[in-house]
Amino acid sequence: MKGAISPAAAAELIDDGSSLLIGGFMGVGTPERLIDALVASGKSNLTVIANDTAMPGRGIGKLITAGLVSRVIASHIGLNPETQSGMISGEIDVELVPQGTLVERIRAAGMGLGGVLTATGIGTEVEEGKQTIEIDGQLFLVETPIKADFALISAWQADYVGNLSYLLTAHNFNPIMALAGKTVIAEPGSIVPVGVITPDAVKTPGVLVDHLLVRAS
Amino acid sequence: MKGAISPAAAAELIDDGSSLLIGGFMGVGTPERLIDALVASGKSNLTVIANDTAMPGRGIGKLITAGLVSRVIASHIGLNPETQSGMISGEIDVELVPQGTLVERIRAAGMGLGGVLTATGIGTEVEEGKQTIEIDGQLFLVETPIKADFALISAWQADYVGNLSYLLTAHNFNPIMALAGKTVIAEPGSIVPVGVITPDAVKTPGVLVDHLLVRAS
Amino acid sequence: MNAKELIARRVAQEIKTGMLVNLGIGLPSLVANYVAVDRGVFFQAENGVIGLGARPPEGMEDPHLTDAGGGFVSAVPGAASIDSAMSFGLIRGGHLDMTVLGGLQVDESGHLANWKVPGKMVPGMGGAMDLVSGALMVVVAMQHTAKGAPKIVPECTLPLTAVRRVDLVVTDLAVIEPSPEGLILRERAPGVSVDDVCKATSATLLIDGDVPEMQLEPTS
Amino acid sequence: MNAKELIARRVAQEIKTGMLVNLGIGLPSLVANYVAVDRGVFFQAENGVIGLGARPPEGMEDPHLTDAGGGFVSAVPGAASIDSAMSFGLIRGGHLDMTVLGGLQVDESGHLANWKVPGKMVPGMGGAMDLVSGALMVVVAMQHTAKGAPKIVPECTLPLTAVRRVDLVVTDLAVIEPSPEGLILRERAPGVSVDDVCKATSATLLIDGDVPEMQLEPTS
Repeated sequence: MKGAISPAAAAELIDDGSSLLIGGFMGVGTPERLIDALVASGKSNLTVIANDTAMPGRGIGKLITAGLVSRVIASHIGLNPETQSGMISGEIDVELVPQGTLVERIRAAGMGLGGVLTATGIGTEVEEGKQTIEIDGQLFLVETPIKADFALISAWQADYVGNLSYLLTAHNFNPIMALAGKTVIAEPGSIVPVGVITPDAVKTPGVLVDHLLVRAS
Repeated sequence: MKGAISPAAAAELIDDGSSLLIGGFMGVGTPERLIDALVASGKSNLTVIANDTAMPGRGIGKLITAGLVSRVIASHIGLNPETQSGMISGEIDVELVPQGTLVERIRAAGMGLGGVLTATGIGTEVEEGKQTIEIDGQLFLVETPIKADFALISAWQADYVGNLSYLLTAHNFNPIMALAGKTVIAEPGSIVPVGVITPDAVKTPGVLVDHLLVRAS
Repeated sequence: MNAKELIARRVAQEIKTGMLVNLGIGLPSLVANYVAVDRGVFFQAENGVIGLGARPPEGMEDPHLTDAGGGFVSAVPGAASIDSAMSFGLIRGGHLDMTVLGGLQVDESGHLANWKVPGKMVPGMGGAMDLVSGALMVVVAMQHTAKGAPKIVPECTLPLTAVRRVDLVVTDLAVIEPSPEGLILRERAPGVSVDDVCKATSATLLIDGDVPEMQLEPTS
Repeated sequence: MNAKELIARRVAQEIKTGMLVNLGIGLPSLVANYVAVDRGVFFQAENGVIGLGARPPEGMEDPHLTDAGGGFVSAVPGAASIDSAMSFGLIRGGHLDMTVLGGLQVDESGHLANWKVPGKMVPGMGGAMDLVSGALMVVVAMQHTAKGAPKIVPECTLPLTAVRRVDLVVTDLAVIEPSPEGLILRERAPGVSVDDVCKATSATLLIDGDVPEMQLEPTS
């Protein structure tokens, strides 16, 4: 960690066509300033991996509205009609993944597992094209890791070495995604001296974080 | 949660032949009073699943010395010559599991996964008798869940509804094992009113905990 | 009492002291209104809290604490923050005592469809597939019909949410228990006859003797 | 300088600013003594802390903070507590820049054996298999021979820890780099000749030109 960077500088790191893990759940716990900077920079052909695409005007919804996203991997797009219409028109390639499976696939990538076995999705459309395996007479889907070029994380506090803490339901996918981006950029609500976040309160160790965003002015 | 129970009452819940997940790492973060009560009650034929068997006179080492354990699943028994001699003489059936695989197998049981895929152990003795699977050209072991009748957990603080927090390296296997025991018994250092452990500081939600041990007198 | 309140009150009766319960967004979320606070029930919001509470006092809403629909909520004393991995670990791992979800269709096998209408509406499954696969008890709370068309059908025509048989279906007309033998009509709504229920249902309902009327406890 | 100090000081040179490093118990743990605090290196104790520090002042030891060998340690400012799942997630997931482990044997394929001597000693693999499989750089720090017998051998006769080729072997006699072509002799210890190294090694060593002597930085 060599000092925090501006949202614009963070957006500069991200090339067209990159894959992005983006934290948040219906816009809660989403790095909004990073997303605004991406919209301003006009990146294109992005792959977004997230629980959902929020709604127009909020969080990931802004990336959808701006037409920067060509591929979405998410569990739910129901509150964003633009994602749905993009899916139906074929402009956005959408892969729907059960929420519990999505978070485990991201975790598997971040934690170096070859995949996980889950019964979720067995006997449904989710099973299509996937390997199954029998363990003690029960059938499971083999769900493979999902990693990305970048993880864009929202946190409550960061300290000078990049340790992160989260607040209430703004945890959601953030601590897991912080494991699985080749480059991890975190947007904290505040940046505090080392020691303010106690070792037991750290949810994402700073060794995982490549860049912090400067505090909002 | 209907009030905390004594170590002796907790030991009474555990039948001969039970399988026990026991938290701790070389005796650090191990529920010592629960173990003392088990030794006093003379339970037999126990299966212990733990990172290690500590050393004679400490933590799980006391169960080994007392001859209560017929089976051990652990990653390391190097500091307990009694476990090693029991293994060699055939009195104790020891299954050695790589530490990272052990914690993931316990987590898989607790989190309802059918197993996880790991490259750890490929090409070694650990591979013997296990299913392998190829994902994108790489070979992985299929590691199956390990659950138990009881999880015996050491925590730093508990509150009146059973929420638990842990301290520094005394976390180790405890938060994961709390997910995977049919009955979960926690031995906290102190029991505090609801609210003292803030929602963000809870590492094990109280809904997972069946019994708390009374505070040491 | 309107249909939604009736359903929510009847579902609330299934919730026992000390349970961990997940309520879906929409109609199911109303169930919490009819569960007394002193029953020690913890509600899970799958987006990240155990101990979901009512909407906070005006002006005290915080965007860091919402339900799975994004609405402002509070947390009860003893609440715990959880990330999405822990949240779904609890769901899949058999730690969630009950989930209450909405439905598009339920069929004679007790299968639920609630996440997709091909060509029309593809909201996604969100957490529904994990919830139906993993919760110890799955309750479907829904209107009995949609624009007059039966939602309880011989076999789901919409994509399934899971192949697990749900445990109970509560509608504005009836309480139905899926079983290995088929759909058992357990109760009828106040003022509704068995014949009324059957007419609004395209699936076969198993009827064993007298079907009692729902007994709704007075709200506290 | 004794053999252990020599090895530890040479290994310390491999550690770059900002790295996350795991040190095994025993000899490898000595490496931390030769890494300047201001280099921003974080040491991981696999039992649960990132930011392992030196032994605390007398009387301030706490059983809630130990290293993987159970010895009392402190934590540096900016340390983070991690549970075993996170600890090994970091190890397997490619987040650990370097691990330094002891060894019983290393062979010409660069394979390490360090967890079992069949019939004699079965300590178990602990975290070693995950560390060797997952760390970005694996350094073996060990005495060149055991009671005069070579530990660097044509092919391991002891059970392997992993089939991953380790990156560097540092002994009291030499620095050896396993490569697809075999074991390359990179450096020799001060006052030790190439011939001395070869005599103490039963594996074939690849020698390309002049083999320099280890250059040990002065300790700070």
